[in-house]
Amino acid sequence: MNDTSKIIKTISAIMFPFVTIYGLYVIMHGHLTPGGGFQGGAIVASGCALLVVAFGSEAIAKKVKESDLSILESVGALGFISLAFIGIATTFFYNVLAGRSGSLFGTIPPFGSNPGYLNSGGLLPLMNFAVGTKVIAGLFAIVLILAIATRKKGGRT
Amino acid sequence: MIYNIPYIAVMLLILVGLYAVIAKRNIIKIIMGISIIESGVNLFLVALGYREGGLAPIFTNLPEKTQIPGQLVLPVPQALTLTSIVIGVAVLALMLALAVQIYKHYKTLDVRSVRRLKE
Amino acid sequence: MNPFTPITTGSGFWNPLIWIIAFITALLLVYAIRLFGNKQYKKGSSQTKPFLSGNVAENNEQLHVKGVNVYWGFTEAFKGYYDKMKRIHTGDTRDYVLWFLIVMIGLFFIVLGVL
Amino acid sequence: MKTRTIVSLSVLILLGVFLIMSILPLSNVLRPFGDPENSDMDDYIISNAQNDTGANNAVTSVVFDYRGFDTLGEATVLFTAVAGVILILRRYAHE
Amino acid sequence: MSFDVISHSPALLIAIPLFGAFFTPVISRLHAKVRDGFVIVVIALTEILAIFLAQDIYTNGIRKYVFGASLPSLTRPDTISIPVRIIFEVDGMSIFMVLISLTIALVAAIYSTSFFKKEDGLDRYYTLLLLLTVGMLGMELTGDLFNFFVFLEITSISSTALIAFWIDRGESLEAALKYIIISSLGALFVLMAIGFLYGQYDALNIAALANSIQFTFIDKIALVLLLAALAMKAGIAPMHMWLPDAYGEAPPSVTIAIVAATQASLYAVLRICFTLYGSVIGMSTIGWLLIGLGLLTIFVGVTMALIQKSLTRTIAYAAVGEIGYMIIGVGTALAASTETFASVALKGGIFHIFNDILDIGLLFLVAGAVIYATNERSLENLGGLARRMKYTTIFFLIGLLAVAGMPPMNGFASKILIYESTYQLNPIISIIAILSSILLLAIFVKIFYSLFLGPELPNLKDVKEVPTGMLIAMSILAIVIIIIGLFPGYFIQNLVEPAATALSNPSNYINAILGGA
Repeated sequence: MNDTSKIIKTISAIMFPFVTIYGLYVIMHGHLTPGGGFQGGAIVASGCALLVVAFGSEAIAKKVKESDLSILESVGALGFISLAFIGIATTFFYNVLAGRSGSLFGTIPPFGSNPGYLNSGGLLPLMNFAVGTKVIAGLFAIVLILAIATRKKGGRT
Repeated sequence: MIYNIPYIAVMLLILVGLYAVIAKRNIIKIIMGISIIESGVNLFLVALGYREGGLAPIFTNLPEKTQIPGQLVLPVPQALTLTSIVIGVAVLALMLALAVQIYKHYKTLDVRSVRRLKE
Repeated sequence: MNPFTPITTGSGFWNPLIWIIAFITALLLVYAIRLFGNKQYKKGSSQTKPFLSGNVAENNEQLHVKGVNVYWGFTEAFKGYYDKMKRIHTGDTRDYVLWFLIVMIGLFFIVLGVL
Repeated sequence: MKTRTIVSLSVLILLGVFLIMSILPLSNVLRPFGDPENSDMDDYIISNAQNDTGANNAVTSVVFDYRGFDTLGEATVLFTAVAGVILILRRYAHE
Repeated sequence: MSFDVISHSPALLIAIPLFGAFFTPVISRLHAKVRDGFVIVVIALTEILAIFLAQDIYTNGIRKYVFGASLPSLTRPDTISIPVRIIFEVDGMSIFMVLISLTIALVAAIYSTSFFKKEDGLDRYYTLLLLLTVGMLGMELTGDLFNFFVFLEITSISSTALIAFWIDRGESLEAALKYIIISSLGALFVLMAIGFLYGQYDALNIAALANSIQFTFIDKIALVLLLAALAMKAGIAPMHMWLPDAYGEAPPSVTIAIVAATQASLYAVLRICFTLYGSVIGMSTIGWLLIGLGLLTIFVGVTMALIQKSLTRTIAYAAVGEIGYMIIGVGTALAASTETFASVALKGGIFHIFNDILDIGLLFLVAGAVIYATNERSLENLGGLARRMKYTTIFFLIGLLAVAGMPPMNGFASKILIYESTYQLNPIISIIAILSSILLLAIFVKIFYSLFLGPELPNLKDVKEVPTGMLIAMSILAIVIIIIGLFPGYFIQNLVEPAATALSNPSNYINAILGGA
């Protein structure tokens, strides 16, 4: 079934870590630079899609179970909604961490242009991570399942 | 008039997409048509928020003399577009999954044959 | 609050309680009339058999008129209308979209023209 | 089939006319491109985003703070789509 | 700071089922029974919360919830006149719809637990059912246009996946594809209209938009786009064609949830006509437009129901017809905005939303019971089921009388309000409505006859009554139908009246957001 050449496989295998790290960078710096959980998650998921294209869906499906992906997605979604729940004492989605200097991500950056401080943004970076996890798992699951479903000739309906 | 060219492009994109939806017979092409309409609408949203000569509303390493808020483009349309893109991906994935299954059952993707339900 | 409040419609009212009382009265009346004629009903005679234009019914299952055929006369009378409706309901996805767009254009004409 | 073509064409043309109409006379109605007149909400967000949310990226602060609930909805949409795709293609998912 | 549940309940109404939906894939790993119980408990909990919130709203007025603000009621910062954050605004109409949706979702969940036995993919099914509930609730609670669009998409995506649940039937997949194509197209037009409105007023909040709207050319275009798309999603003729496909092919437990989702779209139509454009719209034109569409819907739905060969599809066309009744009720209220009977018509229309979903829902559940017992949905192959399925027969009889508007069922109570008020506007409307109702009775008598009466058919000798869970779900609906039928005045005063008041006074809705923090 899988008939991609050795070059494609090797290059994809080399590229994959870089793509993943770039995606994680975009997720992590979502509150400072263009990007965020969705964008970074999509980058990582496209790296995974690259692997699916290069190595074939069956080989990937042996390594990664769809059910594990959906659990991971649930975890990301639950993390996001829990982060939203943290503020419920004030309101749902209230950003509790922002403005508490000393706490994690608590710093308020100076108004206007600044070089960007990683330790700012309150709950936003955490939410970016939760959404990133969710998007990676979700998009990868979609790509994987569509790849398996379209690959199989004849197949059961 | 000349300043409205992005909006005209939006409307043309929507019309092209609608043409694909009503005139094409292949289900995949219809799905592509919907994707094109969606791109048009997203472009419309982004175009609404543009300020001439504006910069991205991100303060990291912004040039020092930028007027705030007068010289930054509007952030809300961008956030809306982001949401709408993700929704578009979700709809697209679902439609493609349905197309795959329909092909297994009907052995065709011609929309004129996929009509067991009528009257 | 009184749960038995009637609905007033501006030109009349509706109270289910009164209706139920009237219904039970009518039911009793019907039962009385039925009792009245029950004496002449003879079991086992041809009175109890279904009448099928004089034909003999062979077995019970054939007596069942299928749901599809119940209003045959009605659909036959409105054949022209139903043929048209069947032609409109093509089942083609693109036609669904077309109808949507046609209604939208109609609304454009009405709303932009009149309001 | 002939009527269908005529109807589709006229629908497309009419809709095109209406949509183009909606943006041509709009120099005083809709924002002309690149010159939004009415931008109170966005100006407020740009000026206060850093202070309210502590994030440098105003778009991120809109996405996750001011309109965070939309993002929850968006995450839900993706979750729904994944669940839907797995449901529809479930015969392949478990192999 | 003490935690006040009621003041947070608009958010919790979304958060609890959403949390449940995210948790369902995890909890499904334990046991199927645990999962079923979990889903029912989550929906029941939400419903209890909604009832408390409803009581609060009926006594204290509109309740609003600002996401992420430092106070739930702090609608806008001091320096700006437009709300910046997303606001949930719950008034009498919203909570009325929320109660309907949650009741139906609960019934659907109870029914599903015994309806599905051998099918796989049930984990996803329950997740999507909860998500569908979330979508409906969000559409009904939100006070923000873009947020409304997001929930609209959640609703349509989850309904699509649920319609296609029986993936071994090509027809289900076909219906799902048609539904997603047409509904995503509609949603895109809604998004475009939101863009038009945002571009002019730089606001997304419904109350803020309603306050500053001027009915310019662009506003009219946005109105057309919104009305057309949402009317299509509500199933108004001649854009109803997706509806029989979807209703007829989805599993019946899903169908009733989708009926509720359709009515959430209808709610959006009402919200747009009465609140968003409430102060500027030329009421009577839109009113007559709705009356015309409503009459067409009734006529097409009822006449097409007569010639259907499939049980579920017949009920689906009847559902199309029933939507028409609500539309003419509401249309009459708009067309005769100053007359006294306008409020009667509005009450009738709103009351009929509730009654319709109960009646049509009960009929769909009975159809599901028939499909469960016989594995057959064509009217040609069914007959004599009353001998084997006593309770189901009784439930069908109740649903039949209710949907045809026979006294003393609930359908009559709302239909009489619609008939009498439309008669005062124009007698012809009322006459067509009554005639169609009679035709509806004829259709269901036909189904009753061909399904339950007559001799036992040879292929249906070993049919058994359906399991208890399904009977419980059907009996909930049947009991509610009879109670509403017997005490309609009570329900109108306590549920419908606040909803009608909320709709006909858009200024209250606006002032709750803009009139001071």
